[in-house]
Amino acid sequence: MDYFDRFAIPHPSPAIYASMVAIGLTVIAILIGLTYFKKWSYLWREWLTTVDHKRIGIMYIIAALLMLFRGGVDALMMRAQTAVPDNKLLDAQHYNEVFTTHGVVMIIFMAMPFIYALMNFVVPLQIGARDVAFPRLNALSFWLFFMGAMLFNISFVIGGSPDAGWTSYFPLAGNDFSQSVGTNYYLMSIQIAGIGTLISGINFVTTIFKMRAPGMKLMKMPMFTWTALITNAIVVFAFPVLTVTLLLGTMDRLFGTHIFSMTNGGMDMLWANLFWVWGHPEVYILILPAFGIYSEIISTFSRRNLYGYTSMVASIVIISFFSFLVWTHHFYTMGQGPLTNSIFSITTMAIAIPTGIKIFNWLLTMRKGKIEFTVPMLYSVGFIPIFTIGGVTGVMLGMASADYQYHNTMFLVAHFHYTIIPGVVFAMLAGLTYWWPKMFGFMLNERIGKWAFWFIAIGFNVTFFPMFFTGLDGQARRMYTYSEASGYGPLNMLSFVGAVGLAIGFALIVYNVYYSTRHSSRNIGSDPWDARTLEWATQTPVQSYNFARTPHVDSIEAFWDYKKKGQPLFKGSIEKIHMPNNSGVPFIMSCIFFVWGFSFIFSMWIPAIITTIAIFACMAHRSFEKDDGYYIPVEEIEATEKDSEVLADENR
Amino acid sequence: MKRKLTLLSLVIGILAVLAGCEPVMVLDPKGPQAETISNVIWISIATMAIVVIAVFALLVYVIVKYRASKQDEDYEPPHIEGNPIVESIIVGIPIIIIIFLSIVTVRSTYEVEATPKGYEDQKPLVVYASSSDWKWHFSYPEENIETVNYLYIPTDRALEFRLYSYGPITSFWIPQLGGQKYAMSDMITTLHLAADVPGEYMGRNANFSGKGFAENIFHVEAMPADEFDKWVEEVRATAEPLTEDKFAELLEPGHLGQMTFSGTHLEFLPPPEGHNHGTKHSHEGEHDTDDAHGDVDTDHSAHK
Amino acid sequence: MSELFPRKQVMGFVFSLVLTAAALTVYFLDVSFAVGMTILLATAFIQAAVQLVGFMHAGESEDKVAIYANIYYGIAIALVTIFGTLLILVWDM
Amino acid sequence: MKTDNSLPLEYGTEQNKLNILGFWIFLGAEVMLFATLFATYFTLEHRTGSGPAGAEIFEITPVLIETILLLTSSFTIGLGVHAMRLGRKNAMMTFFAVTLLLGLAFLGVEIYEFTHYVHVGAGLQVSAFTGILLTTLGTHGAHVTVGLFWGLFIIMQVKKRGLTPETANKSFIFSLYWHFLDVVWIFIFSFIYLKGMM
Repeated sequence: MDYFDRFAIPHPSPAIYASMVAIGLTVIAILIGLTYFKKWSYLWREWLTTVDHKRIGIMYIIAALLMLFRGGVDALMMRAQTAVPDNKLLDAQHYNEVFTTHGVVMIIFMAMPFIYALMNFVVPLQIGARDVAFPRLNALSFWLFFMGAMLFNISFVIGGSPDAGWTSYFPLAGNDFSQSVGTNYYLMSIQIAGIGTLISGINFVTTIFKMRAPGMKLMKMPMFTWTALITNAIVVFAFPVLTVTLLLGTMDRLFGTHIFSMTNGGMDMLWANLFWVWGHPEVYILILPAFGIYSEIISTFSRRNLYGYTSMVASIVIISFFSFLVWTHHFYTMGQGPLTNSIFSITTMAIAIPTGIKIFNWLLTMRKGKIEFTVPMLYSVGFIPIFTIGGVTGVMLGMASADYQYHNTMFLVAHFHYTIIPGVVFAMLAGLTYWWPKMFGFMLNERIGKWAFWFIAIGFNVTFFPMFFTGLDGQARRMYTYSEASGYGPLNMLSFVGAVGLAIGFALIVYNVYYSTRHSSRNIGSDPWDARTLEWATQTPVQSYNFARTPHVDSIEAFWDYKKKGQPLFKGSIEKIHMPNNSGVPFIMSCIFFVWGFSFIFSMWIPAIITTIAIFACMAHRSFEKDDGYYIPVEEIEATEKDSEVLADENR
Repeated sequence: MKRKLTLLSLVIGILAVLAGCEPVMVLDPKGPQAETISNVIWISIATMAIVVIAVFALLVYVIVKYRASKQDEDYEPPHIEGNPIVESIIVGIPIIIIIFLSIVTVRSTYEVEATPKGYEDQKPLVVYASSSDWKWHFSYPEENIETVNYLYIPTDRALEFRLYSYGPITSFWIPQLGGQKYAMSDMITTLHLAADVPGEYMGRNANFSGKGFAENIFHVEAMPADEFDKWVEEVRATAEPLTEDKFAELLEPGHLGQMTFSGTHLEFLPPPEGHNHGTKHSHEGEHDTDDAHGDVDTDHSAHK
Repeated sequence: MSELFPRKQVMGFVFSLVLTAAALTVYFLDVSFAVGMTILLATAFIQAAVQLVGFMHAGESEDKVAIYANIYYGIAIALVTIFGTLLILVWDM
Repeated sequence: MKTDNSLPLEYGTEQNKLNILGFWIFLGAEVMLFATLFATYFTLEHRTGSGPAGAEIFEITPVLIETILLLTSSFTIGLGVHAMRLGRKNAMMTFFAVTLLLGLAFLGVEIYEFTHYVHVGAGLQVSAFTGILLTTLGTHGAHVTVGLFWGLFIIMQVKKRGLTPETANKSFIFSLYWHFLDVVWIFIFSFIYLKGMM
């Protein structure tokens, strides 16, 4: 029986038992539902084994939204606990677990899949490609991320969640101070998801370098594709650092090495250093695709071309390099000398320059435009002032001397939410609404969408603006409670009220999906927003081969010029199209990875060895496999395209 | 409509300040270091306000003037690639702002990392502040006394805190006297502070360190030098001595109230002086500090 | 492409051996730390370049620019990471 | 699949070109992986706790043998690719096999080296220095081990399927991997061993 004790929750509470039951019931309901409606083979054929970038993108969206709500519930619990002084809603241990999982889930399992969702769906369409460079690897990336996320989430019912913060600083996260398996979950699940992300990075860089439509030179790429390229380049060089950091952490926790320990020469500062060598570029991995999305949306709904295209490109390239030069600003107070701090202060503030260029370019794009306030545009316009506040407080935090006072306080918490929420969440909601018709063939309701936007925008400000003040008043972050005498009560209550507003906003988005699925018109043509880039030149819903004929590009806004100036876009006749076969291997291999991670978490060495061998067996299988894909014959393409052209013409 | 948002932020801001009724701690400095930082913060707020106002004004202008509902049905927005002059302005002005702020930052960073201005000529009071789960131990080597969870300091005298930890990384922070600094297990970090005004201040560990983190607070009292000396005398005369066993007991995880001892733990449990604790190699001069474990090396700051 | 004798490979191999021998001088001769490090940095990076260009044919395909950009970027970031880490944790601590 | 005959076989199809560029980008990621290990190693190099320092445990002979083995294997796989481009399947397979044998010998010496370290009290758990030393060497060694299996599979495929655009592509990519491991070893040799013994 002792063997099974390790799987028990170290700090049980009624809430956890209730969620265990809820999770169990949901799983059973899904299984029964799938069996009853005989959907198993559909699920396997069309989704679990798919290598189609569009379907993978949609699966990323579903996973990201699920995680958004998981992380959101964590957030609500935190704000509820700190709403009043000396609150007893959560105890310290539980609160520590909640803010740790909130951070990890939101960054690694919500923001990352969300950007990959949109990149997956949009990038190949925007560059006029049939798919990504390595479709099979793309499926593997998704499933590795998914299994990593699932592994992280079961920590909550088996063995206990991590409780050392999302930064997981050693020695607090070491065996001495964190005896439960929580941190093992952190290390293994992020490792698995991180490998998936690294593979995606390689995949997309190759795709964008090699698979652009004829004529689309680098400087004729749409801005979202540019940001995707740069983002993935950062991924390629930043994620190996995370891999090594997590590996070293795992060695310390499971194999007794002394890399980050307090004795035998170990160095706790090294974890902080390595973590942020990855961690800061990660911030730009999240924000750059958002910049790309805003560029597309602002340009579309201002009915103007993007102002200063060249300087926009230059600024993201500069940001990508600088993102690797600033990591020290996360620990100015660690004791290094003023020389180091001064150098990194200057590099940190310097990043504000290219970012500022982007803000002004968007404003100049709207100038002389004809601005339509659709939901995506509302998010984009709302992003500018909020992100500006986030940006300028970022410059303030970048000043080393002043950071000695901001560090570890609610001021910092306010700052990074002021950058990440408009920078990622707004962008993802904007992008989702914008590309939704391309994905699903109908539009989301504008009225509900606008209500949701206002709830989110106002709720967000009410939640996070007060934190600037409590931070300056000495409220440290990650405190599960505070005394009444401290005077933090009223402002924290205000934050809680704002958080409820945010929750209502997100609930409205869910309702909007439900409402629009039932009531929206399906007859929207292929280009409902009158947009400018190539993804709108295909038919809706997009066929598996994306483009019947490969587009030929002569300008930055080839599709716009095709619509307005009659510039030819599709040349030549329809030819047979080569497509990759579906494969179950990525899914199966990721399932093995799940067991592999689980075995390591609980130090179960026999299954760990077996699964390691099984993973390599999958790779060997792939090496020997002969898979040449298949061809779609011309007649079939012509049959599908006939309907679409009629539909497209009606709309123009 | 964006104005609504701006207005809202303003209203919240005003409310927040009113709710506080008194200035927030960081901007209510009681010592030279905190004052330096507070000035830097005000300079940065003022500078950044220019950026914020410029962006907000431009934004309001474009969304009011160029919204579709205000334009002709057949208005066709022009195609503009960009303009070198405009683009050099939006690059140039931020560069100037960043250069200005860089100068401010570098100067103030060197300032807060050194003995406070105006106190350079006097010998600082050295206090070893060490954290354990979840309390603070303050050792006064020269006075030969030690306290737990409270800190008495003389005003108008430079203070030199030597920080280290018996557990996870913590961060020693007295917002009204100056910035924070980490305390770690394998090396000592130094923090220079001073108090100008007598009074009671809040001090805390600002870096998350586990279950008892929220209550990891200490009480700071600054008093004139003669009162401080009197207190030291009194402690020496009345407090029980700190023994090795007693200290081991104090290190157990948990919370404690305020305690006072004569003698310090530095004698039997030397702090991790020197920069590379637990190493064999000897680089220029670090070796002597490594060996000086038994005694308190007050010249240590010279190494910084 | 059609020449039978692998001239490039043989030259690269000989060159590698020479560079390895040169690097070994820091072990067999009594050199100062600075001189030793200079020798090692020079021999290591030249050898890496020989492998990259001579053996790995980095510059032969149409994607030459992308490949070199990728390698240079990687090396630049790698050096920043290594020296930045040393600056923070060793030299300026 | 269309095959372009003006280029070497391994570049013959579009997918082949994608594979080669993709692998180069993967190698860029590997550069960062090893750079992080090196950064950690240099930081912890002198933090030996109560364990031995590098100079006390490193031995020049096995290290030199490993270096020569790996350098030679890098040469032979270069010859293998050369033979492949001349269309000489058997010569190519022989060179690949020799490469793998040299790799196997390298691994053998490395295993000897590891047991030696453990023997002289420099095991994984002794100090920060020994921990990161063995992790760094172990990561490289693991790469070589994976390479051995991979190379073996490729030889088998070439034997069975002949030199097609697909197998040539795989062989060429494997050669890139192997050369890269040699480059990493050069840095380990220079900055871990020689610097440590200097």
